Amino acid sequence: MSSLEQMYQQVIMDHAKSRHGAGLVQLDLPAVGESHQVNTTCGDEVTLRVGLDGDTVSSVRWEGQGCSISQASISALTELVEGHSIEESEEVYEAFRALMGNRGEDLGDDRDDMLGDAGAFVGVGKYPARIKCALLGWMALRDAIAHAQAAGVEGETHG
Amino acid sequence: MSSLEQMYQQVIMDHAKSRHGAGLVQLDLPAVGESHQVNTTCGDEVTLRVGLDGDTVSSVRWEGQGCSISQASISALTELVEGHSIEESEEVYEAFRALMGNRGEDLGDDRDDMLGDAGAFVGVGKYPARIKCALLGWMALRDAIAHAQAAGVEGETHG
Amino acid sequence: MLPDLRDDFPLLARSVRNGKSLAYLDSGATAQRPHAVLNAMDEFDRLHNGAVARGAHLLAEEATEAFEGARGSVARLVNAASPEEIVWTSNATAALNLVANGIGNASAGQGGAASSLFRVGPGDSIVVTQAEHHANLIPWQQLAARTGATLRWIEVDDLGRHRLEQLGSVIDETTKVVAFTHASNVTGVVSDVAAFVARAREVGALTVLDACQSVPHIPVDVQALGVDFAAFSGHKMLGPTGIGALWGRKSLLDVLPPSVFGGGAIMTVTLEETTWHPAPTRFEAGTQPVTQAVGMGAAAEYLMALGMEDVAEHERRIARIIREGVSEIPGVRLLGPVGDAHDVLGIATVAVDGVHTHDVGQVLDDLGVAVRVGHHCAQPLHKRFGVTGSTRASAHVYTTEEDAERFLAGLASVREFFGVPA
Amino acid sequence: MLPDLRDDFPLLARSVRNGKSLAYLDSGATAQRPHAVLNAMDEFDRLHNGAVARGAHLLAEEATEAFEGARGSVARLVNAASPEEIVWTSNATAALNLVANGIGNASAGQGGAASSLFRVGPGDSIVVTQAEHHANLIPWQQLAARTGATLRWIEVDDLGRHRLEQLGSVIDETTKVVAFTHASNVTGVVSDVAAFVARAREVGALTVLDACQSVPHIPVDVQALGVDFAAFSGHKMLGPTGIGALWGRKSLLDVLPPSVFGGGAIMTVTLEETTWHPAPTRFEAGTQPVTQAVGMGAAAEYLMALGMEDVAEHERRIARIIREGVSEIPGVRLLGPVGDAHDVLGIATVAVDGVHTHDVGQVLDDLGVAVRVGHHCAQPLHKRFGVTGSTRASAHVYTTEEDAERFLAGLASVREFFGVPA
Ligand SMILES: Cc1ncc(COP(=O)(O)O)c(C=O)c1O
Ligand SMILES: Cc1ncc(COP(=O)(O)O)c(C=O)c1O
Repeated sequence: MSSLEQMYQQVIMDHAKSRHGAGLVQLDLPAVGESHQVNTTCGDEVTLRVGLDGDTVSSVRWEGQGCSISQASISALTELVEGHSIEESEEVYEAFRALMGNRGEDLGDDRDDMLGDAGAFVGVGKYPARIKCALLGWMALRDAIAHAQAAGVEGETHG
Repeated sequence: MSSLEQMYQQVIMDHAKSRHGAGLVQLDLPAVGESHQVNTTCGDEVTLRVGLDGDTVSSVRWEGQGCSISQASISALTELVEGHSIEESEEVYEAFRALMGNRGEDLGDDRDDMLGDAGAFVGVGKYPARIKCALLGWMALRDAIAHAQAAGVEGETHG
Repeated sequence: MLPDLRDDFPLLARSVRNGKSLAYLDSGATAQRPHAVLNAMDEFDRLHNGAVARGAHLLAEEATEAFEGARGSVARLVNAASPEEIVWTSNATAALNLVANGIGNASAGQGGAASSLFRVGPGDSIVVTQAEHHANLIPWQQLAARTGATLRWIEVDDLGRHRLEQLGSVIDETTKVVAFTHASNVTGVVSDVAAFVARAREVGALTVLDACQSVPHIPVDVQALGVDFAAFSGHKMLGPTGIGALWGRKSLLDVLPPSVFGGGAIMTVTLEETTWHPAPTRFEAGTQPVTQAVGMGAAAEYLMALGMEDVAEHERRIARIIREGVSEIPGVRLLGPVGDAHDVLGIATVAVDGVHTHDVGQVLDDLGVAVRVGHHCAQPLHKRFGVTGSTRASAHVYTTEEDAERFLAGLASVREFFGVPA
Repeated sequence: MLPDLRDDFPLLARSVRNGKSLAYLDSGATAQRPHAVLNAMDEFDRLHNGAVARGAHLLAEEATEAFEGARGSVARLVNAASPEEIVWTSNATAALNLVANGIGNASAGQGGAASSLFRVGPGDSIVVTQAEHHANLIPWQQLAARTGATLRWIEVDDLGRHRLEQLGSVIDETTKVVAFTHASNVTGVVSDVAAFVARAREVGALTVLDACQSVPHIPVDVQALGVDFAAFSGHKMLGPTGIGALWGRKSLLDVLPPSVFGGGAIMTVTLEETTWHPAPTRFEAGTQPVTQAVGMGAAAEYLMALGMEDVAEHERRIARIIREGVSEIPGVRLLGPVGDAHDVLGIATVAVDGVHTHDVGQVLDDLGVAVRVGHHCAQPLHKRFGVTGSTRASAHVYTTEEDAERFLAGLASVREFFGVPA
């Protein structure tokens, strides 16, 4: 498998097409947060909305334009974190960051399992310029969660 | 004779000390012009006043501070041009410029005679950074003559 | 015709991904440097480095001579009236900002009456074009914002050519500055400079030319062009990074207020007050990019030895191959004039249907073909073409037909790789 | 203690006038470059040159890595909190202007509320010192002129030390910026940074340090110093020309408006409007001095490998020899503290009774001793000392005792050469 094929694994190609969570619908959940992120190298962008139910990331919806890596990565993360706790999503994020920094190698421990489909992005780590693409959605997710949490707290106080 | 000794010939050392024309007195002549020049590399400056009588440079007086090359050069030019026509002073200037551009060699024609004491500055031509020093007074002289001529014309018109 | 010059450029001998030889088609972003340039800089640093125009010693003298000699070389390349019309800057962007910020300072009263010809303010307009690189857009946008002047622009047609019929209406008596590119870094289209200059002169506006993509590739004679200022970079003309140049008419440069202040640029300084040198010194505050000037001078000499007519002819030939080739690849759209256009440089920029430019670039990179992806710092033009990004192949003196063929072959394989239906 | 490093510096092997070996004592103006720096740049140009942060290809990737790696090296040299606190500029002058012009733009309303902490205007004051290089004086003078603020200054005493008792009165509640040098390029006196910072903090003023003469010669820890900004140059710290750096606190850099506009520095651009990146990118418009960054990074690594404590110790030793030596030569006056002062760098600047500095320099040059003559871009300080020019010997890591002795011997011969009575 060439580096290029390692980068564009079938899993990634599939995610780039099916795009889980694509479509910015209204979320009717206790705490909703949104984030808009731009990859300034290329102008790619994503708007991502997250709905929390207590500590659970109940729903992720997004709209974006970008390369197959960025689109597939958002799709994969949507699948990974929906229905899981904020803490778990944070762990997956940390594992994904570690993978990106690993220069094309699997992490070689149980984090590889935790990453599920996102593990297929391993090949991106060989291309520093593309790591930003793979992380764009994650930036949006974490920022949106922070906003949702802030909104939730405010909701409680004022609600 | 080393390059350094060629540059600082006795004639130059003498001019640097005796400084012909030094002292900015009032000039009672039909057309008087003044110029202030600064060598910005070092901050050296000269204020030079010239008095014309028709086409004759009757009097040159100046005040300045600077290195031995600049001071000696002003002194030598004062001696050279006083009592001569503007046209002659312009010819001497052209010869002096040529000498400065000659990389340490005499001009090898009758301009060397025309230059008189100013021919002693031949060694300066080897040191591009010092050519400005030797030319400072000449810049002031030509500028002052231009001012004097303008003042003279004005004097005629309005007088 | 140019000989094969690859051996002059050490970097082109290296191999890239998968041991592939390098097809370098990113010269529009930054060019490679010939031995002649690298050696000139190295020799300067190893033998002649000293403080320019300051020390009293031999090295300072030699450094000054090399530095000013380089200015002369660059002046000759663009046919400036004298070397004093060349101001060293850190890149073309800085050169354009030097003019815009100088005008800004003049507008705020600096430079007094002598600089009043540069004043702009409310009621005045500044004109740019839709084809501009951000470097020749944002400084004017900001100048307009700062002075209260209005920014206007000349649009381009579907092929990226300026709509010259707008010159008469967009440029009017209120116009003080017309800033436009000599050649687009996206489409490669060469502007009709004469038309711009003629209209600008009618209304008494200053003209500022972004010559970043022209000086390295075609003969440029600033006097014949009739503009007032022109900016270009060292690194795109086979010279080093860290240097650029502004050419300007001496009479204008001498009264344009500086906007970067420091040592060397001033006549006298007290704690209260400062007086400036004439150009170019007034703009060259602080220690200058001396080694880089030497490199840029060597690059100018290298290009002049090749002959700019031959350089242009060579690159036009490469462009023809690429432009004709891409038009035969299904699902690939060329931005700008298609086929063998006479007014286009050695640049071909494409959008691939259904494949993002990053992904296109990645496939080409894997094949050893280096191109540029993104918006190439020309977002308004991309918006005009209805795309967010594109993939650009750009040629230089060392570009071969083989490079062009490899680009075309790679491009042809992209859509299949990503499974886009034909 | 430093080993003899002359062999690391190719230029020092050349001979100068009359076949004499070179005693290079003009490092305060510009330093020589070691093989490590020259090779790093040459290797970059020959193997890794590409467009930084732009291309999608291997070279672009390698170039970006080298460029950002260099930023990390420079950050470590001055102990910045992170590499993002280092902004590349073209020299120290540009770095200081970046701050002053940014403040000017903030004062004109740019950057909105986020940048309001930078606003200065009528009724405010900006404080500099009498010891400043023009690069850290004129930008503030011009900023004051532009904004209506008042420029004030701290004087120096007869030995060139700041009159710290003035801090309390000159810096007051109106003071928005205090810009001062870390070390004088004339006297070599190191400023009492802590005293300046303490007073500036009391009144809530920003501090801007001209670290041009300190970073190359003594340990500098920007966090420990407590200033807000610090500027320095590549070419004085054994790196190349064409590059400098501004260090600034990230929180401040992120809201300081840029003053040079172009590609790479912006988030989005329409013809009407532009939004900026965070630092350092917002300040790095256009193609950056990439090769030069690599060189400056290599210089930082070279200095760190030597150890800045040892560098400082070495240069202090040379300074001691020169400073004590000159005080024994009749008719020679040392500008600044005489003898073995603890707060003085490897710089000795003298005025020779009855002989102009140009003439002094010429005699030394003839002996192979390279020094700087003139006012060293510090006219106010020269005025304070009552001289128009002076002759400066300045040391660096490669300076030897022999260099110092040759300077002293030459200096001792000057007055006799010009026939000045003893
Ligand atoms: C104290 C000081 N500040 C600023 C500068 C300006 O540095 P540069 O010329 O590299 O911009 C210098 C050097 O000339 C200096 O010595
Ligand atoms: C048309 C055009 N103008 C300006 C620039 C800016 O040049 P630099 O990045 O060298 O400042 C570029 C290059 O990116 C360009 O292509």
